[in-house]
Amino acid sequence: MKKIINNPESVVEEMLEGIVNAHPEYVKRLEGFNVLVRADAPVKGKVALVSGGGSGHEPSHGGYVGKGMLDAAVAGEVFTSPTPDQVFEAIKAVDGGSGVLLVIKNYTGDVMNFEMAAEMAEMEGIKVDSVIVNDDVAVENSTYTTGRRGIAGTVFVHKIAGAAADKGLELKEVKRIAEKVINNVRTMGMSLTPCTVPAAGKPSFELAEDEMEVGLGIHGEPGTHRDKIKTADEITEHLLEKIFNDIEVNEKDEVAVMVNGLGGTPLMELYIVNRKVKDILQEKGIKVYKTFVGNFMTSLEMAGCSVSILKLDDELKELLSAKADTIAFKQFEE
Amino acid sequence: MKKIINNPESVVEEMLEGIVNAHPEYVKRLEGFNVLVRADAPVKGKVALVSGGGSGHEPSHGGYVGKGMLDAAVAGEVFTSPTPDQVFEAIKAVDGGSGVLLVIKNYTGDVMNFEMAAEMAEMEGIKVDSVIVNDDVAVENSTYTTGRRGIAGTVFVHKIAGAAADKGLELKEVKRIAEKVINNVRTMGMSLTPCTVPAAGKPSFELAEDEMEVGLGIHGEPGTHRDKIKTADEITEHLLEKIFNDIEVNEKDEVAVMVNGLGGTPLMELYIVNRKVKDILQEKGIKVYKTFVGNFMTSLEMAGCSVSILKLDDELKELLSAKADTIAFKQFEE
Amino acid sequence: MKSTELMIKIIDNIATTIHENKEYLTELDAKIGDSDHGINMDKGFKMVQEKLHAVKDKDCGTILKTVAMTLVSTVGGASGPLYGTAFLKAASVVSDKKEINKDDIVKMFEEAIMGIKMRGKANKGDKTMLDALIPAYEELKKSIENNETIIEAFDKGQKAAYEGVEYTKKIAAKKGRASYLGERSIGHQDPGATSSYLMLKAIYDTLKEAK
Amino acid sequence: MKSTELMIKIIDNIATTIHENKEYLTELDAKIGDSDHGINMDKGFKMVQEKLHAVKDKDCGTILKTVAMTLVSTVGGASGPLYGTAFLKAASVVSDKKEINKDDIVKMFEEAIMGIKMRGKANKGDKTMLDALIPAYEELKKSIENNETIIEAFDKGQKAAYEGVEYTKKIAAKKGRASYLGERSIGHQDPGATSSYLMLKAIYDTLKEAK
Ligand SMILES: Nc1ncnc2c1ncn2[C@@H]1O[C@H](COP(=O)(O)OP(=O)(O)O)[C@@H](O)[C@H]1O
Ligand SMILES: Nc1ncnc2c1ncn2[C@@H]1O[C@H](COP(=O)(O)OP(=O)(O)O)[C@@H](O)[C@H]1O
Ligand SMILES: [Mg+2]
Ligand SMILES: [Mg+2]
Ligand SMILES: [Mg+2]
Ligand SMILES: [Mg+2]
Repeated sequence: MKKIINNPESVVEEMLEGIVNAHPEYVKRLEGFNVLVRADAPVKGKVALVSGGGSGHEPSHGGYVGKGMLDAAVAGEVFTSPTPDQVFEAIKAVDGGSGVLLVIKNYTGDVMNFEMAAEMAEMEGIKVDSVIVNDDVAVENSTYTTGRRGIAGTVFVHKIAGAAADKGLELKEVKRIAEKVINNVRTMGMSLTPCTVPAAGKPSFELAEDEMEVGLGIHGEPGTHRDKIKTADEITEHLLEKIFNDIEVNEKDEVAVMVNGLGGTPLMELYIVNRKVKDILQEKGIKVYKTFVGNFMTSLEMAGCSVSILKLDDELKELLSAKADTIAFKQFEE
Repeated sequence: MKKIINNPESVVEEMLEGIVNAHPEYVKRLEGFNVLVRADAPVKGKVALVSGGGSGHEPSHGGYVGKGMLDAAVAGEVFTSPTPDQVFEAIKAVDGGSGVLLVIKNYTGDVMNFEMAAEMAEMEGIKVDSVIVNDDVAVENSTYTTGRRGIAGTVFVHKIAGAAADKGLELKEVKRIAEKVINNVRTMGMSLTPCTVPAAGKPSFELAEDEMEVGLGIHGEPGTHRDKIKTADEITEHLLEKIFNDIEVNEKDEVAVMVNGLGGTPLMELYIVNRKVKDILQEKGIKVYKTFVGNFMTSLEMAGCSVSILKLDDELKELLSAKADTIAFKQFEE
Repeated sequence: MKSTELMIKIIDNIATTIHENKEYLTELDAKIGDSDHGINMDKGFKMVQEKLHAVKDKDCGTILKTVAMTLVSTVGGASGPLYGTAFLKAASVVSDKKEINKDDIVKMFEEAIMGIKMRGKANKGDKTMLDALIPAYEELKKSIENNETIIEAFDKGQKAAYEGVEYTKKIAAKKGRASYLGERSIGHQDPGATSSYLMLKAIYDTLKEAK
Repeated sequence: MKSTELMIKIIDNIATTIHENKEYLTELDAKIGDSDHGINMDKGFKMVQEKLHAVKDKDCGTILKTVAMTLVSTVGGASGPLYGTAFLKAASVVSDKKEINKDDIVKMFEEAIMGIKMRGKANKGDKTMLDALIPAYEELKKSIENNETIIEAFDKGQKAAYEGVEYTKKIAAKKGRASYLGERSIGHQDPGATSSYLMLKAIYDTLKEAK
């Protein structure tokens, strides 16, 4: 295991210290908890957004705490969902009187821990609601299973629901908009290398020099299948095909695109993927409203990428274009 | 070689297409050249900044084209400096009548190719001047050698000289400020893994599972020495020690810090490094004015990091805090 | 032995059993999950063990609630809230009681399972801890209704749990992380069912020994 | 043979030589640089070769200027501007000339070296192409001053260049990418000096053959 760390047990603690040291103008830490909240929390009268999950997905989620996105991010151990007491503290710290929306990625652990926290908060009289992001088309959706996972599409939920809250909308409205994003976003990913959880010390799976893993989540778990490495264009075609099998996007529809790196892939390759995404969308007559290329939802040092497509309407377009000022996602108003 | 690419020969071309597709509101491409210029270039009356170099350092330099930073970025082949005709086109395209400043990283090839371009531009009556960034303390400085290399500190030059140009300062002033940054910035780096130039197809050097390479540049060239992997704290101590051996920073001085990832290192590790940077500076009584953590000047998928320290005065502080709106570096005014 | 004393002993033994099986549970999770079940559970029960001393003179409800809250706030993942909820629901049956009877035990077990179902929205056959716990509960209940001893009841219960663990090898996961593997999860035994079996076995062993 | 015709032949042969030594030059650069010298040079001279036909009826100055500009705009790195400048300076000596003499040759060589020095700010002993070119120039000049033939002059020149390449193995680099290695560059031969030697050797071979 080659990592620039001190001690596998303390990576989350030291990372959080490093984040707060670097960006005191954006975030502060809740003492004794692995929770980052906006430096100016709680924002009176605004619906607060709380998200989080296991660590190892940086800049998710701490990097999205700030104006126009999250009010708090709760950091679990690497790839392990945080416990309800941590989430509960986050909720209490950011509630500005207008209620709190939890943005949860669809993993059994995350869902249950966040829901328990919501119950605890409700017992204290805080208005809490939640949405569950499930954008990963690698996994089939069904009410009889755990359903699709939440991956990079979550960042669109943070951005757009964050803008809605920033606009002063009430909890019910912010939730409606978050759910609209969730219904309209789909993601599919692949990787060239596994990643190593510091505490485990060895890679989560093995891949031969000419192999790639397709349809995997963001926790180092194996994907839906293994394949010989293809060209960037072929990979992109496959990812988009899976997405369009799952969601109908028609000619003249407008979309936002996110080409997300998993942590170990150079930007150069992500842009090569984006080139093909644009080509394919153009062929289908789909209009690209906005494109995001970079490391938004990572799996430690995993090499690989995911492509997300978000179908837009006027409401989502306006909120997606709104100002955001966080550590890792900054956008000027248009 | 595990890469998401189509063809090693065409990575730069396809990357540039992907960048322009993704961010048409920021950059446009000079047809027939590997040059990205501001979407609104030339900006009349403003001193224009042109930088560039080999590709493979993304988001450098195309990612820094935009308001408050660069007017053009010239992209050579991977790790190969661009030719003078490319740089010349960039100069012509962005000159807004107030002259052009070239920001060159100190490599023999870059310096010579950019200087030839400057000569060509001067022959056409364009006012051109240049600065050479040499922040890498791994290499000893001397007028009898090539001197120190230019690495991550270059981004500070882009930011601060870019802000000076944006403020409407004249070429001489913008150059003076760029040189002040260069005189006050030092960087030292290390890596855990080599990187692979697509056209070469194999790693630039070999490192054992327990080894790291210290004092290396950003072109996959071997460093000044090899060592057993140390803890993040020990590594950080060593990097800062080399920096402070080269530049005097005293108690009460204010600095900007950049913890830069080389492309394959997760943000988590960069923040763990930053935690120690902050500790060491605090012990020395040095005040941190601003901290930047992320992938700013990379070496393809190399795992590793560099730390840069920039000594500040009031002028530099003001310019560093000024608004910037580029693809990869956005900052709201304070 | 007083009920509370026995309960403390049982929980202490559960913690020791989980610790001894930390690697084993983690390896099972590596096959179809994310290799942390043993690590998570051990972290939680280690903390439980540390807190036992402070509640040893309290009632059964308080003891179980302490276990529940400790698991909830240290285990994380899926198993933390599930086992936490189970202990919390069991606690609610015996709040303020220092002595408990057979009926309490059946009711506690029943409430625990209902808590897990409510929290995780899973059912028998989904390849989860419920595949060990539900058959165990049914056998234990039947045994007690037949007026057998508590020890006999838990012996039947733990044996049924073992069968349940074996059964999880034959089915595909529908809930939890293993469900992403779909059919590829067949052939592997469920880590959560295994930890449930180990806990029931520890209860049985403690009761037998304490007799 | 006319000077221009001979010049075209020489440049064509230089291009072929560089192409044959593409791997060799790149491997030398891998040791102390960034493994691209052969790739860069071959790319440039391939393009030169393509453009030769279009200028074959032009004067020597135009031919050399075309070579220069092609190298400058295709080679990149350090060697592109250096060799480009060298050919450009040589071209300035013979602009408009269709026939050139011995003195022109000495002057062209001298100007080329001055161009490289001006552009790269290096000198003899810095472990660069100059360590092949300067001794070659000195020997060639002496030979011509002694009224030896052009062929003899280039023979002595290429031999001196070869010695220069050997000498680069003994010294540490002070300029270019290899200088970052400091003392660690000792023991390796300089790729740029090697390509310079190969070019001089190609000139000599062509002259000898054309005689
Ligand atoms: N919805 C559910 N209902 C009941 N048990 C579940 C559910 N989801 C997962 N489990 C149990 O949890 C176990 C995994 O626990 P653990 O590895 O600690 O959590 P995680 O999957 O979050 O890493 C599974 O083996 C399974 O028995
Ligand atoms: N300042 C200089 N003056 C003269 N020759 C130089 C100088 N710097 C480098 N060289 C020559 O250039 C050669 C390297 O060329 P090349 O590999 O094509 O460029 P780069 O170093 O940019 O990759 C060196 O071997 C050396 O002979
Ligand atoms: Mg887990
Ligand atoms: Mg080079
Ligand atoms: Mg697990
Ligand atoms: Mg080279």
